Amino acid sequence: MKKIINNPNHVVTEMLQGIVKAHPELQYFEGVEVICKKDKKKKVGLVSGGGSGHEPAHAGYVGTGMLDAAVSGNVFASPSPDRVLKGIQEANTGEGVLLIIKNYSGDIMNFDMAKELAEMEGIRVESVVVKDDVAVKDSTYSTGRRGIAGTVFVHKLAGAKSETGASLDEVKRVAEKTITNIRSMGMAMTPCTLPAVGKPGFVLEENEVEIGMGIHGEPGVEKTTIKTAVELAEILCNKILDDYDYEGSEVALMVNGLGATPLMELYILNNEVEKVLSKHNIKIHKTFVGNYMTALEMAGCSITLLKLDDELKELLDAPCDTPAMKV
Amino acid sequence: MKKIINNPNHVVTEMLQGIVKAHPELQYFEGVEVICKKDKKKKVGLVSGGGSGHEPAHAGYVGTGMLDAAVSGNVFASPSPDRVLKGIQEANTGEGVLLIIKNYSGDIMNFDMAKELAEMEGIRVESVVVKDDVAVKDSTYSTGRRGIAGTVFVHKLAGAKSETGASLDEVKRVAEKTITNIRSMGMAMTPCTLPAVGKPGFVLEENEVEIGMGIHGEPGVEKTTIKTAVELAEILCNKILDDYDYEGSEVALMVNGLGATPLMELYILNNEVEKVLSKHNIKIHKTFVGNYMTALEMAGCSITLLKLDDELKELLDAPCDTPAMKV
Amino acid sequence: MEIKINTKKYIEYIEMAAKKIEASKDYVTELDSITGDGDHWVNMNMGFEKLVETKEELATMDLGPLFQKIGMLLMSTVGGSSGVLYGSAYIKAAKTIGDQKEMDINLLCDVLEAKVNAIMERGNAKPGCKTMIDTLYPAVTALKEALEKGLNDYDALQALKQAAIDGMNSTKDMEALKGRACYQSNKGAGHIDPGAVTMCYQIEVLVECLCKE
Amino acid sequence: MEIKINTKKYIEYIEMAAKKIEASKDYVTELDSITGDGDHWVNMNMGFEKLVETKEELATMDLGPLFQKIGMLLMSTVGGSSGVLYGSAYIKAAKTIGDQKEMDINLLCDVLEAKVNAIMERGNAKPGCKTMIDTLYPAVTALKEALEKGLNDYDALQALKQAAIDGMNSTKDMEALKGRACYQSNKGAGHIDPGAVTMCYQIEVLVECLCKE
Ligand SMILES: Nc1ncnc2c1ncn2[C@@H]1O[C@H](COP(=O)(O)OP(=O)(O)O)[C@@H](O)[C@H]1O
Ligand SMILES: Nc1ncnc2c1ncn2[C@@H]1O[C@H](COP(=O)(O)OP(=O)(O)O)[C@@H](O)[C@H]1O
Ligand SMILES: [Mg+2]
Ligand SMILES: [Mg+2]
Ligand SMILES: [Mg+2]
Ligand SMILES: [Mg+2]
Repeated sequence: MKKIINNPNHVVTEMLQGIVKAHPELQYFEGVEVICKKDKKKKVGLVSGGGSGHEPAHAGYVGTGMLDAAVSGNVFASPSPDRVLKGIQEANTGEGVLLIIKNYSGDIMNFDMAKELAEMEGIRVESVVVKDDVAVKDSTYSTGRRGIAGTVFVHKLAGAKSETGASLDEVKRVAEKTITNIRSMGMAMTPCTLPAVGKPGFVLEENEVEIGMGIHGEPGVEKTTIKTAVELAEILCNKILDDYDYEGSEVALMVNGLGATPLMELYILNNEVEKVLSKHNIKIHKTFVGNYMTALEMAGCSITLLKLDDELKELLDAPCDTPAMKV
Repeated sequence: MKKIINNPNHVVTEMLQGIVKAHPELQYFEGVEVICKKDKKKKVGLVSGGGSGHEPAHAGYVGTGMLDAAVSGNVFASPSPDRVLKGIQEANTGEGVLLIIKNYSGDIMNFDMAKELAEMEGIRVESVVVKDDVAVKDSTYSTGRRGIAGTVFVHKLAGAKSETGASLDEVKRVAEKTITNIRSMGMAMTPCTLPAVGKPGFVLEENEVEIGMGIHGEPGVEKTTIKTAVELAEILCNKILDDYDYEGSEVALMVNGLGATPLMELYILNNEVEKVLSKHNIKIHKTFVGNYMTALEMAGCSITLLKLDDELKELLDAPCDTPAMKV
Repeated sequence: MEIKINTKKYIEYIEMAAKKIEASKDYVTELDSITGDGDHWVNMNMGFEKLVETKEELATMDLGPLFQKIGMLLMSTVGGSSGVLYGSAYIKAAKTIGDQKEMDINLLCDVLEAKVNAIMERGNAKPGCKTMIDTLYPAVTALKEALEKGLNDYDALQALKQAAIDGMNSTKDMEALKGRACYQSNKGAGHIDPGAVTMCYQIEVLVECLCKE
Repeated sequence: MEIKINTKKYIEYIEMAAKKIEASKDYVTELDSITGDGDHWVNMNMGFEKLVETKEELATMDLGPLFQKIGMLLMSTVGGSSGVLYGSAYIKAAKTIGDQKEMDINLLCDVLEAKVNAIMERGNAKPGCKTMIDTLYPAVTALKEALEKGLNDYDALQALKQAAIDGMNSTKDMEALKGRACYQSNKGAGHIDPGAVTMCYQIEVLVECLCKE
C-alpha cells in the first residue's frame, strides 16, 4: 500500500488536523472528529457527515452557504451518535438543525440516535436522507438506494436556503425537494485500499470497469470492459434518464471524480455528457467538474443531474465559500 | 490503459471542449488550443501554457485575477509558436503581454519564437521563466531547474498585479520577484501513461517512491522505499530549506497532488509540513492543498514555498476567480 | 439453581465475552469481508476491550447506570452499525432495569426483550433480514416460552442458548435486506451473518457464565 | 557536375526525406525513449507528412517563400523542441534566399549555415550539447572548407554528408546539456541523440538527391 500517511489508525484525525491548518476559518474538535465554522451566524444549522475517505466530503463543504458542521467516522465507517451529537450542538444557534444523511443503514441509525440525544437536550432536529444512486433499485423494503455525489447539491441548496434566514421547516422542504430531483450514476476503474486493511478490497482486471459501483466499493450493476468516453457518457446518462424524467428541463450537472481520475478525463467525459443531454433537450444551467465525493484513491467517476426550477436555480447560484466549493 | 477518453490523439481538444462547456465564461480556439476569457478588460495580458496533462494547469487558471489566456500543447509536449502567438493576440488589449514560461527548453524555444512573431505584429511582449524545482541543480550552463507547481503562484501574483492596472514592466517585476522567492520539491509514487503511448513511461516497484521526480516523469534524485508522512514532509521541506533561506519568514504554502493522490493524503501531509515549517520558525500566511499542477494520473505530491513580503502578500490575498482557484 | 445477576457478575460476564470475541478474529472478519466491509470484528473487539479497560469504574455502578454506561461506551467505541445497535439496546435495557440492583431470570428476560426491541426499532429491521436480530429474537422467544412453561433457570438458559445458535445458523441461507450485505449481488446468501455470530457468542458466554457455579 | 536547386528539385528532396524518416520509426523512437520522451519520430514524421500533403501548394512558390512556408508548417505541425528549431531554421534560411529562384552550391552553403545559426540561437546551444547541432554544424563547416579548397560540387557534397554522419556518431558519448536527455541520470551518455540522427538523414538524402543525376 502506497499512501502518504503515518499510522493507518490515525488517518482521520491527522487529516482533519491538516484541514484546519489549511483553513483557519474552521474549527476542529478532536476525538469527536467534528469540523465546524468558527464564525457563527444565527440561522438553521446544517450538519452532514459519514465515513471518511470521501474527501472533500464532508469537511470541505463547511463554510458560508453550505454546512455548519461535518462529522467524520473512521474510513468508510459511520460516525457514532456522540460525534454527530457534537456536530449538532456546534451547528445549533437556537434555530434548529437539519441533518443531511446519506442512505446507508449505519449512517441512518447513528444520525437518528444522535437526533434523539439532541432532542433530549432541547435542540430541534430534522433530517433528510439522500438516495441518489440509480445503480441500486429503490426500495422501501430493504435499505434501498445509496447516497452518493448528489449529496453535495443538497448541502449547497439547503445551505443557501438556510443562509436566507429561512426556518427549519423551510430549509428541510428545500432539501427534500432537491433530493427528489437528483439522480446519480457512477463507474469504477480501480479498487481502493482501506488504510487499516492495507490491500485492495476487490479486484478489477486490466481492462475491466464496474458500472454502478458504490463509493465504498459496493458491487455495481455490471462488470464490463473499458469503454470510450462516448460510450460511458451514454451508459451513465441513460441509466439516470431511464429512472427520472429530465427531458426538456434545466439541470445542474456534476461530473465527479472518485479520487484518482485526473481532471483531463473528467473534462473529456463532460464534453460527451453535454452531447447526450442536449440530445434529450436538457439544458445545463451550471456544470461542476471535479473531485467532489470520492472513494479514497479509486479511479472512476459519477454523473449527477439535478432538475432545477426557479427556486432551486436561485439557491444553486447563491454565493457559497467553503474549502471545496466556492460559488 | 484505463482512461476515460476516446481517441488518444484527440484528448487535448476534447478536454478543452469539455472545459468551456463547464465554464461558459471562457472561450476556446480549436486547432490552436487556446483558452481565454470572453470578457476582456484593458490591462496587461497574462499568457501561460505548456504541454497538456497538468490539469487544471493551465486553462483552469484563466479568469479574473490570474491568466488571460492559456495555450495547450499535446500531452507533455510544448505548444508550437503559432498557438502561443494566438494566445498572445487574445490576451493583448494594447497594454502588452507577459508570458509565464516553465523552464523546459521546448517551452522556452516555442514561447520565445511566439514572442518574436508577436513583436513583428507590434505587440509588446515580455516573458519570465519559472524554475522552482529544487530536485534539479540550478545551472546557467545547461537547461537547469524545471518549472513545476510554483508556477501557479506566479499566475496568481502577476495576475493580481495586472488586475490593478499596473504596467507591463511592473507586472513583470512582480512575476520575477515571485519567482525568486519560490521553491518546490516533489515526489512520485506511481508512473503515468501518455494516452498515445498506452503504457507507463517508467516503473516503480510495489513499495518504491521516487523523490524529486519531475511532472513528466523525469528522473528525480533518489528512488527509495515508501516513507511516512512525517518523513516525507521532512525530506521534501528540508530539500527546499537547504536551497533557500525561509527561516523566520512568512510564506504561502502549496501542498500539491500529482493527480491520483486523494485529498485525505494531501491533508495528512499538510499537517506534517506545518510542523516542519514551524520548527524553522516559518509562519504560514495561506495554505493551498489540492491538485494544482498534475502529471496525468501519477500518484504523488509536491510542496511549494513562496516567501512573502507586504507587496506579495497583498497580491496573494487579492480576489481571483478562475475554474481552479478562487480567492 | 436460581440465578442472580449483580454488577459484579455482569462485569465477570463482560470479561468472558471480551475473551470470546477476541478469539474469533479470523472467522468473524472473514464473514464480514464476504458479506460486508470486513470491520465487524475490529468494531466489536474495540468495544469490548474498552469495556474491560473501564471495568474499575463500571464496578462502582448500580445495574441500571451500568447498562446505560455500557451502552454509551459501545455506541462511541464500536462505531458503524453495530455500535449504535448495541448502544441502543443497552440504553433501552437500562430503562427496564431502572434502579433495581439485581436481575433474576425474569428481569433478564425483560432486559433481553428490551434489547431486541431496541435493535429492531433502531435498525428498522425484523427477523429474517439476515442480521443479529435473527440470533437474539428467537433466543428471547425461547426464553420467554421456557419461563412460561415453568422451566427452571438452568433449563431456561439452555433453551435461550440453543435458540440463539439455531437462529445464528438460520442466517446462512437468508438474503440480506439490511446492512451492507444487501449490496452484494447474492445478498450474502450462503454465508452466516457476522453480527448474528457475535450476538450468539455473547449469549453463549452469558449462559456459560450464569450456569458455571 | 554543378548543382542547381529550384522549387521543383527541393520538393523532390522533401519527398525523399519524408520516406527516409518514415522508414526510421523504430530506431528513432527507441533513441528518444531512452534519452528523452519518445516522441521525436512521431513529431518529425508528422511534419514531413504534412509537407508532402501540401506539395501542390508548395510547388507554386518561389524558393524563398517556399522555405518560409516550410518553416511555418514544420513549426506548427512538428511541435515540441524540434518543431520550433526546424521552423526557425527554415525561416532564417528563407531570408538568406530572398527572392533568388535557384540555389547553387554556394547559396546552399549559406542556407545551411543560416539554418545552423538559427538553431543554435533558438536553442541557446552549441556543438557539444548532444543535439541535432552536432550533426549540422560540422557538416556545414566541412562544406565551407571544401568550397574554399575549390572542390567540385560532387566532392563538396560528399564532404558535407560524411561530416554529418561523423557528427551524428559523435553524440553517442556526449552528455546532454540541452533537451530532455539532460534530466537522465547519465545525461543520455552511450546513446546517439535522436535529433542528430534525423538531421543526418535529411543531409544524406539531400546529397543523394542532388547527386543522383
Ligand atoms: N439495520 C440493521 N438492523 C439490525 N442489524 C443490523 C442492521 N444493519 C446491520 N446490522 C448488523 O450489523 C452487522 C454489521 O456490523 P458492522 O460490520 O460492525 O457495521 P457496518 O455494517 O457499519 O460495517 C451485520 O452483520 C448485521 O448483523
Ligand atoms: N536546446 C536545443 N538546441 C538544439 N537542439 C535541441 C535542443 N533541445 C532539444 N534539441 C533537439 O531536439 C531533439 C528532440 O526533439 P523532440 O523529441 O521532437 O522534442 P522534445 O524534446 O520536445 O520531445 C533532441 O534529440 C535534440 O536533438
Ligand atoms: Mg463498517
Ligand atoms: Mg516531446
Ligand atoms: Mg462491517
Ligand atoms: Mg522528444
